[in-house]
Amino acid sequence: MLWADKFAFAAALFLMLMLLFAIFGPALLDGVASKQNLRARNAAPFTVERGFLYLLGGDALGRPLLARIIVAAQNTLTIAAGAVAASMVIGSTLGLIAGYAGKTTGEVIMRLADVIMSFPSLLLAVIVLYMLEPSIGNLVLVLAITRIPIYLRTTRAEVLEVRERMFVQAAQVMGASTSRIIFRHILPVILPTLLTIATLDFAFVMLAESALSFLGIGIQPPEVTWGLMVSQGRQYLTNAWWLAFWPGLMIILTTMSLNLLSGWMRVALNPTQRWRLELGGKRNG
Amino acid sequence: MSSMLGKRAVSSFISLMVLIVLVFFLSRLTGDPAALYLPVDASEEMRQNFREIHGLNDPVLVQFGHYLADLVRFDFGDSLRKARPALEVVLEAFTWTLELALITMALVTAAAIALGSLAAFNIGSPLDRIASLLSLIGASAPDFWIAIVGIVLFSVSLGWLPTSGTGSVWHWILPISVLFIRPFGLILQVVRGSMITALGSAYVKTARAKGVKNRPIIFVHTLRNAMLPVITVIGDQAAALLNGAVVVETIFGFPGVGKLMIDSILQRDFNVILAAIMVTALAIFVMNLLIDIAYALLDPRIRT
Amino acid sequence: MAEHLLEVRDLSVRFHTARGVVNAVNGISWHLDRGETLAILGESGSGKSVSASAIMNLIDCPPGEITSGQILFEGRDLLTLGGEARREINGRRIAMIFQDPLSHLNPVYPVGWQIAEAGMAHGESRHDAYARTLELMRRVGIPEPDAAMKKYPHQFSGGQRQRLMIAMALVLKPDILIADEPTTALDVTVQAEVLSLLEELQEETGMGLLLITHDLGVVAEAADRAVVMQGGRIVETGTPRELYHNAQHPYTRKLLAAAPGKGAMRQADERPAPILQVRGLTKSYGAFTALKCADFDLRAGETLAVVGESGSGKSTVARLILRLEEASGGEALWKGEDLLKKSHRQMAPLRRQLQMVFQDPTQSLAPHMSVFEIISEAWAIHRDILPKARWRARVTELLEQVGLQPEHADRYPHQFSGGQRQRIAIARALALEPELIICDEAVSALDVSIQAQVIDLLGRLRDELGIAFIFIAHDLPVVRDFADRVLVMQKGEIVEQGPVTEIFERPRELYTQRLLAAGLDADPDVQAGRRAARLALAG
Amino acid sequence: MKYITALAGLLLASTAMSPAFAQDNHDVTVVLAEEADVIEPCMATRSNIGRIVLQNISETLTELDVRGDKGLMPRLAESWEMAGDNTWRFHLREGVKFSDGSDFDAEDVKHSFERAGSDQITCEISRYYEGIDITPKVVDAHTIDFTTEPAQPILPLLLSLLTIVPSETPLEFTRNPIGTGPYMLAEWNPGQDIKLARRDDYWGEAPAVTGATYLFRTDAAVRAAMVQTGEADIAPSISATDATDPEMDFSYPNSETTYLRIDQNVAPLGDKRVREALNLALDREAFIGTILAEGTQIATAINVPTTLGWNPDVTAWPYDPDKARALLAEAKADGVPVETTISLIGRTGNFPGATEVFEAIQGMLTDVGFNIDLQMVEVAEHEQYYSKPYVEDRPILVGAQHDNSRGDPVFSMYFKYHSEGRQSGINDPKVDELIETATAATGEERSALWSELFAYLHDDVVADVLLFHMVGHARVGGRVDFTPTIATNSSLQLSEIGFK
Repeated sequence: MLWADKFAFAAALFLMLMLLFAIFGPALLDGVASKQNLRARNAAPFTVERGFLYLLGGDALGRPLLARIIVAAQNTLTIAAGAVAASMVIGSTLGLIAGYAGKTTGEVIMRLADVIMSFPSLLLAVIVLYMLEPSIGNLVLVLAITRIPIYLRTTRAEVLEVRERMFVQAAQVMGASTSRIIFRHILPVILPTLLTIATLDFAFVMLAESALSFLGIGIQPPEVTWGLMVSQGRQYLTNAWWLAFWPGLMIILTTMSLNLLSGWMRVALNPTQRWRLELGGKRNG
Repeated sequence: MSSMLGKRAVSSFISLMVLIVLVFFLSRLTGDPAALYLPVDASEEMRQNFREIHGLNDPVLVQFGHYLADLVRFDFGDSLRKARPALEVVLEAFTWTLELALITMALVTAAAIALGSLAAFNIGSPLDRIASLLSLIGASAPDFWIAIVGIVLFSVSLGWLPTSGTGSVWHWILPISVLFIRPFGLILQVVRGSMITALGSAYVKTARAKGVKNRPIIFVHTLRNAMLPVITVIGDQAAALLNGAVVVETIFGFPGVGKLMIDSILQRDFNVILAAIMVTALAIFVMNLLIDIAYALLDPRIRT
Repeated sequence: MAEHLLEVRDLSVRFHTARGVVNAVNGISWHLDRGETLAILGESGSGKSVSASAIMNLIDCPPGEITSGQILFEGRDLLTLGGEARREINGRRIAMIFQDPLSHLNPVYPVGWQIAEAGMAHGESRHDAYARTLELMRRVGIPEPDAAMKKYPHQFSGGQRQRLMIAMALVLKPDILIADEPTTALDVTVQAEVLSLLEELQEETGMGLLLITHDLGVVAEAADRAVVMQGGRIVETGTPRELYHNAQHPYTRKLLAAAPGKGAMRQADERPAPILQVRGLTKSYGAFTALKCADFDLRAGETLAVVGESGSGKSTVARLILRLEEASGGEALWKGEDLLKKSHRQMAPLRRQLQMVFQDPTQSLAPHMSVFEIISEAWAIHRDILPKARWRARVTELLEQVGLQPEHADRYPHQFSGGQRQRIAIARALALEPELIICDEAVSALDVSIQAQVIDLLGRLRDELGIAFIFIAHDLPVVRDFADRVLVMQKGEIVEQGPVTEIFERPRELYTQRLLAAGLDADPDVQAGRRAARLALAG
Repeated sequence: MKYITALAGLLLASTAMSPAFAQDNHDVTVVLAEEADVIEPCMATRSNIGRIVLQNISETLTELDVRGDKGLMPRLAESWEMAGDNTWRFHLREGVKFSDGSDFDAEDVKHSFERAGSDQITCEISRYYEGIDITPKVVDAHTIDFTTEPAQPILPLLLSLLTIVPSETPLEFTRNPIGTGPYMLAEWNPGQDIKLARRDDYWGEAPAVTGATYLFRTDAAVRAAMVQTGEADIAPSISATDATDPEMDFSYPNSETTYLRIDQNVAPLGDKRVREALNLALDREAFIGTILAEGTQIATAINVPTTLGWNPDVTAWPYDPDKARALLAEAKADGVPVETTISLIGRTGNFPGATEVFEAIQGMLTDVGFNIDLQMVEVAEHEQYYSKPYVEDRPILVGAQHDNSRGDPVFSMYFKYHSEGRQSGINDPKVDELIETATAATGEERSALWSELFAYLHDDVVADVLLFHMVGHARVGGRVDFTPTIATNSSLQLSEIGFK
């Protein structure tokens, strides 16, 4: 079915590769990626004289960029996926409650969302990272909290609309319990929207993490993420562009892949649209 | 309308109060400003004296009481670092942010609507594809990266634009361009999608049956209908800009509220943080109000 | 051969869809003369609107493609003209009005402007266009036209909106007016008024009127000639009378046979004590009262029809009994227990006895669930009905009972036609083995032939399973064939109730009489009588 | 390319955006990293304020010569001498006027001193007078005595930090600093720029620069670019990576010394062998010219070589990883828990390349067998580790940078090494005693005592892991003539700038 959409297929392949990097990268390459070699400092890309790991060049401490990018995939994807998943689960749960429960509960939850939205995310980052350790888990926490309102508002708005639909009333007439209506009837309908937002948010979170590193309050070495690499490589932009370019390119490619895949997913998740892919597959395959 | 406004004001006020309480207490958990403000070799006596002068020795609840009492008299306290009224500092910075946000959003809106409408009308054309691709790439590149590349390219290598600062019209081009990219990509996509839906509407058929020409069909009949979801996104993006564009302000030396906020946070200048939050919250409240008014102006169904 | 005002010759249009090429119309030909009303009759999917779209240049190419044929307007082939020339003809020479005027009017502009725009788009001055608009709004019977010009579409009723559409079409006094299902979804009384208006206007201007409809009654009421379409082809042409009395093609005969309101009415026999007693049922929204003190009984196995125009409160009755909304007052005793006083928890077990079939099966079936999941959900909710092992077999049984195939169980709702979907919805209701099914306009959205099949199905279930029905409808002929007793509602009140024979043959209330007179009959002769009665009542 | 640049220059000049483009214009533009939050003379020891205020707006009684070796030079004081055991007498310059027109006299000096030490405002420079009881006494309009308890041999040096304000200056931060310097505050647009204008009634020689505009840019690359494009004339601090143009870029010792502070109270850092191993594990040479700029010196003391008593006989620790491993093994055999995870705390943005330096240090220490957990933290959190009371739940190395351009170790030693010092990680009676005697000593004796202390700390105590004397980089535009010095880190005298 995926084959039907060539772009989505390429995107899926790319993301699979990233996933493999994330899972096996650190185990295989951790030593190489953190091995400093000041002679290979800012080594230029596209030469293989130092081995193919230096294909993309070396960083400011002479560590091979390719290896670092592969190793960094784990942290980067963990942070982004963790933050997106946490904010989506919490946000949409609150949104479901706000949309389906009484007016007062809904109102309180919405005001909560307002508060989170106007709480400066940088302050939140400083507070959390000051009071807790500046670890990946806590960074996920910070990023997740700031993204909750998006899911909360979207979910609530969708629930308010979907709950008025006929098939929800049909379920009510059959005597379905509230939880059944929410999880069996409402959630599946709004899930594609949430997943679409989640894929877009994935990019946002990667960039936010990078911006936090830029401001000096994000992930800190020796941990490494693509965002951190971009932010560290920034000062070498004029004389060693590759330090910031490759990890930046990875962020862009991952984002684009997710975007393409989310477009495909929106169709694939919808029974009334799915035939497009099934048919396309037959015709092309 | 006025009762809705009142309700809105009340609920926003409640949110704001909760926010202030949270920020007030949480920020005080992040360390002693005296340690940051004074040089590392300052004596304990000096620190004690500093805390005494700024009321930091009182129990936090008492500090909060003082703060509220002052707030009622519209006194937002003084900035620790700048030894000036916090509100004055914030309003100064906010003026910059406001200008930057307004100009950027005006340009983004105009460009995204024009290009998005054309892309929607010529769906699948090269224009459509290029616009989508560029907006996607632009939206996923780190902004500080774009900013520095922009300076290196346009200021240092080509010498066309000043690197940074606020002096003339030329100074605004780079920061606005960098800020432009992300909301532009997003709004372009929304305009495109919304216009595609609207162009498929029944009333477009009616207009064609009436013999209305293409241009009024796109820009009179369809666009106004397609604007409703677009306005929501414009509002969200504008709100983000009103909160300050930290990265761009930092790099281009723009004295906006985002830079002020990050500096105050890192320096634990609590009064400035709180004043900045209140000012931006008020601005966002006003902006949401404007958006509601825009809704009502655009769609008569909302008016009644 | 005399030249016709408009002639379609051998028109074929096909659409390239992802499912392959669909031939929408295939070599159709018809013509329309000045002052004449031609009806194109067909069910959904018959291609009846395609030729009109081709005339108005509303077919998007791609995906549409006109593969053959000519459309001759005053001797010129429209299909060979350029875009600008066709735009010039649209609105000025040939105008069109549509079904569902709410979505066909631009929601964000005042109606006066939208009407005047038709003139201004063709070079009329603003002043003239507005003057003409005012005159037309008065002519089509919009109250206070001066003020109404500044209002927006949503501020008008459905009938008024269709009148506005008509006014918009007439701004430039076109030679031809195409009306695509102009009265569908309007109340019967309003439908009759709109058709009369079109007829009057035609007499005034001498324009040719092309009436596209699925309703035999509309043909009988308004058409001079009719073409019957099926599957993209014209199967028969003739005057309404010829078609009614002397249909040649089996499809035409099938359509006529499916037209409701022909069979024998059911005789209400006395039955045991009522299972549902509704007393003083009231619902108000603030100052507005949607339902005022409704009293009625329902006996086991009985079919009670609730009829009335939109806004009469007929659906409210159903929603209150099923607790989809909370009543403001009164009681509804189900076997002696007041449903309105049950908590939601207490209500849950009772729900299996009371089921509902909604108007629009597209919306009442969850799009993300397969048919099996939809039907078996009943047993997932009420665990004691059926062990899980038997679900599959029972679903098959139910599908067969409603006339579907067992293999349909694993498909999704969008893969079915409207009629099939409504059968699925009925199977879902049956899964709980209810004693009462409330049908809220359950057949209104269906084509006539499908409507007849579904009514047949319901009738069979009633007889076989002894289920009682509350049958809410605005369509009187359907009610006539199916109900035991009828409740007539108007503005939230029950104005008359009684056995179906009494209501249809000896209506006591003026409102009931009006409703009956406004209904359209497929028989042109019967319809002529109705029209006389209608005029008498109006006068 | 040239054509385009010229065109752009024309364009920009026509919009009058930068005074640097106008010829015959002897105004300069200086771009600093951090905005001056206040322009308060008594805060002039803070570098972002000092670069604007010190000797430009406000002057001091004495001034340390950093270009030659003249030592302490007169400024507002023409001469000074000991007038008794504990009293210094200063003869003030006559005919000096403040920028508000009032005359400079001994009362102003007295007020300036008292104001700096007042508990009603938090003046940073007062910290240099802590722990000494100093009483100023006006003798006549142009003579003032400072009586100290205990005796303070370097009082004239200390007074090189005291900015003089008129006696009318209130006890709160002023927004309109009045001074005796050659410039006065002309315009202050918070967040954007600060402008100084040359005074006509300055007592000394009129400097070449007629006015100065200070701009603020956080990003080092932007600062460098601004000088390159002519938007600014001087960027006193740019990143080493950007200092690539020998025509414009100068490196200067910035008097900063980086080191790892060791809290010896927590095992295994109490063991001397472990501390030696830490020092031997680092290949300090490898940093220079790679992560850190050429010109960076390996430190053997916390003070730079130009400081009084700096000991040339102390040799830097060699890079000997094998010996480090051996020492660790030895310590381990004696039951020292050398495998405990040691936290290495670095501060983000502490100096250019800080993150890389700490990463490299972590790599080298790990290499010899230490178990190092690197944490890069922001300034507020760093402070929690840096100053007492210490976090003592685990062994911690705090990476820090210390600045002393004053020429005397007294400004460092007590804080860094006395057992009572706020940032001291050691508790050694001999160190305490040496510090106390040296502080009170004068002349050769003072110098010898400091020398002894430097050697003792480095070789015997192994108090810390000393790293580098850092260099700063400044970019100076082609229009102006200016050579940065060690003082450029804390001040920037406009009168030292000439035009080509």
